[in-house]
Amino acid sequence: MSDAMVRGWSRTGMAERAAADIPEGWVVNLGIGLPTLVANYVPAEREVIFHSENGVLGMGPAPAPGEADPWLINAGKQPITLRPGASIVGQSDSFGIIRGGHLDLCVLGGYEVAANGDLANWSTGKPGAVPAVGGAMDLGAGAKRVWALMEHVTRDGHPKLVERCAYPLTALGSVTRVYTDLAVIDVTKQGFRVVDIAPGVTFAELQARTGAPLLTAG
Amino acid sequence: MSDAMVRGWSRTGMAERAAADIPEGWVVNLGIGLPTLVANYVPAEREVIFHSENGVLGMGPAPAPGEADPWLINAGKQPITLRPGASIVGQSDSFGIIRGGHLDLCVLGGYEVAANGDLANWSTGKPGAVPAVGGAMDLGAGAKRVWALMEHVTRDGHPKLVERCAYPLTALGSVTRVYTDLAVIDVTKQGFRVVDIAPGVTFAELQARTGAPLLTAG
Amino acid sequence: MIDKFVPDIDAALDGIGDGATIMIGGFGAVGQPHALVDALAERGLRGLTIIANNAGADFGGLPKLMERGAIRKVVCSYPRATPGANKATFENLYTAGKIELELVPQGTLAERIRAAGAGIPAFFTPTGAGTKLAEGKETRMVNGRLCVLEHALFAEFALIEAWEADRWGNLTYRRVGRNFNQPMASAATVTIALAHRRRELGEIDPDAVVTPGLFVNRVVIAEDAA
Amino acid sequence: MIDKFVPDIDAALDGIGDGATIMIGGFGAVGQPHALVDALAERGLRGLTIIANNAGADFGGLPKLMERGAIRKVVCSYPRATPGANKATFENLYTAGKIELELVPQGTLAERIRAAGAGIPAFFTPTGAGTKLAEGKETRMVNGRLCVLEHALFAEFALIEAWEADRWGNLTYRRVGRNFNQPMASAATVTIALAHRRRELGEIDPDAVVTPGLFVNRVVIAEDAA
Repeated sequence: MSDAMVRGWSRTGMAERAAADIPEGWVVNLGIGLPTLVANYVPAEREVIFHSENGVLGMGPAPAPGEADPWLINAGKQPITLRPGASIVGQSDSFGIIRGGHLDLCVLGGYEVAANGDLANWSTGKPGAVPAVGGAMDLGAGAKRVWALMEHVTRDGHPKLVERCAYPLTALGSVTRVYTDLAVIDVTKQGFRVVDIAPGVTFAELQARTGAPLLTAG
Repeated sequence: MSDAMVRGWSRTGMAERAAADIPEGWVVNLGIGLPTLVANYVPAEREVIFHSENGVLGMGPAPAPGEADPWLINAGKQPITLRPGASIVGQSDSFGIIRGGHLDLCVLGGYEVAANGDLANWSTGKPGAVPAVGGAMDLGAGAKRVWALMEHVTRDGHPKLVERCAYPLTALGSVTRVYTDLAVIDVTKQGFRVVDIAPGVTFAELQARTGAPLLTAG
Repeated sequence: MIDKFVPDIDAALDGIGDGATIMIGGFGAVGQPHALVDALAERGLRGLTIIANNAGADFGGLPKLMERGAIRKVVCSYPRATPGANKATFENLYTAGKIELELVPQGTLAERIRAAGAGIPAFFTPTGAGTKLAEGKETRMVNGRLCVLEHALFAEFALIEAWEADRWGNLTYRRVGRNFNQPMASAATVTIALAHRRRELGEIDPDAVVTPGLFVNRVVIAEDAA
Repeated sequence: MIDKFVPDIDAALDGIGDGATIMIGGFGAVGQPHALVDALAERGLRGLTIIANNAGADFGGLPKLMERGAIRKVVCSYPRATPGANKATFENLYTAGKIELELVPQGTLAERIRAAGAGIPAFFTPTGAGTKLAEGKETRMVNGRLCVLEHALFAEFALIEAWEADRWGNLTYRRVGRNFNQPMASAATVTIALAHRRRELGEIDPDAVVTPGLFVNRVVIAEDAA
């Protein structure tokens, strides 16, 4: 069986799949990149409060062209709008919200997630590269739930769900769930447990692309 | 020489004497009781920013009868007014201001002040009494300058400026200056040093009523 | 639709049981949610731990809670009646050994509550170092000053008073009514606000919100509300 | 009369010398006092330590300060250019070993700055525990979680951007322009604010002041001011 046959969800499909699991009322931080797309799949009538670590609660969609407020950006430095009910806090209060466990959810990208929930997503550890961490370690350590949203394997086919992270860690025992192009997988005390598999993907195919044993829901 | 002959400053005279040493621009916290009177002797045109630990910066004089705002009290639970330029902060921020060294001055009452600056002003240590500390320890430890404003001796004639405090301590090495009915005394690395003596009081009379050696300004 | 408004004070206090740890906002009588505390006193509770700056004062509903034997322990900075008042209930109970007291310097109390909300489990402070209130606590020199290690202070419930509130639970406070209400809102599992003005969502300027709604679980509008 | 307004940017930057430690507010380009940083770059300084969240970015005056060799060390969380920009000046200097970097998680950076302002010399935090950024730092279990001891971060100068200011130095911020400006204002010996609106004393509602004037030493009004 070749990799080409295992397609799973597209990138937007992954974002949509994660968005479906976010209930009304949650306070949610979306990481830069793919996780940001999740907001597009939460309908406006489902009230989810999006947090941005630079001090916003209640982010709305991107502004119409030419209507950006220069005083409103998100953590990815993109222009944003505010929803009715939004509020602004300073930087120490914003990370107090994160570290204090007041975010119901943070959705982050990941290089690797280990079966014990360890997260590696801030550094490839390449010597000479400029390290940059931003709020990743605070979010990884602080949110009530951390979902990793990432491809199931690397570009050259190596598993990103592993027994132990090889990349430098972002946070210990942090990730509670992983959304990939192939499956939705919970991190439990017993290890990875499959919650959902993308249409057309078999359990065997999934296990073959995963660096640690997969439990099934039963 | 009998005690009756040594009169020194009255209570309002002590407050006035301390007020004379507060320059424009200082941020000042006045303790409950006698220290509160100090504000009465700072003329309105000399802009001193009075802080109250329940979260006020820029307290003005007491309101006219019948004009009290129920949402404006000071740390002594008395009604207050706000000056133009006043601001309100929450409790953690208010004590951040205190502990962070942002008060130029705190004027506190005292049971005892030691020659090394130790302050005792929160508890007589009597067994069975309900202990209460309020913000005294934070103020004693946090303000840039701590002035003790108190009678020079106890009612039964014992010195309140001593070598070592006998009462439970409020803060270590805290007091920088003492204003009493008899003198103004700095706390220096060498011990107590007399800055000013009340009219009609001699140095010998002062030393006789002080529990540690007094240095003179020269 | 998120809607944190509850219809009445009974609904606001739902789930507070014997043995609960409860923060109560306010400094002096200002910012104390009197209607919530009064109603709490009618519930016949036992074994409560109350965290409140002026827990020994003679005003508000706390003396009633104490008289009825609802309170096992008080965490506060100033358990004493206002000058001139009658000897407070707290003092009688304390002298009789019927109530436990954890006395905390006011700023340390505020910072411990703030730390609980901000995910800081412990911190060093110079306040109280070398005094009786630091006895038994870990100390060390930090930046050349003797400091005490203090721990975050959590509660199951916080009863607070706000000025404005919207259905997301965003709050503003009025003047010194902000005091302990702001940090306490962040430090409890269930934060219950008594507010004086009901606002439509979006009516409070985002820059003016002091306590974002995510800290607040229930809002009840005071009967005096405009 | 207290009057913290200074006539121009030169007067605002007075006294900043070689080797100074300087905080610069902002997150991304928002809330960064560009006019102050640009003018700082013209002063021919050497050996500066800069504390700024996005110190490696390609926008604002910081790249110019770096190119001119003014900066010895940077303390920040994200020393990287915005995606799509040219390789940033910081990266070139860092790779060549010509600039020192202290990388701090963003929330720990904010909290260390807040701690400096609030008189908390050190605190425990779970952020970073077990990672490379905690190497060499004291750790311990607190409430069952591995935590790292972090220390207050002070500066001699803070350059911040505000929205409104009065002559006492009371400040408000506009939307996310609040970010690092709020904690930095409290953590420096000399805090210098670039403000966009000049207000008479008493014009800003006491409840709306975000940074009380006691934290601010000098205010200069931006040229775009209304």
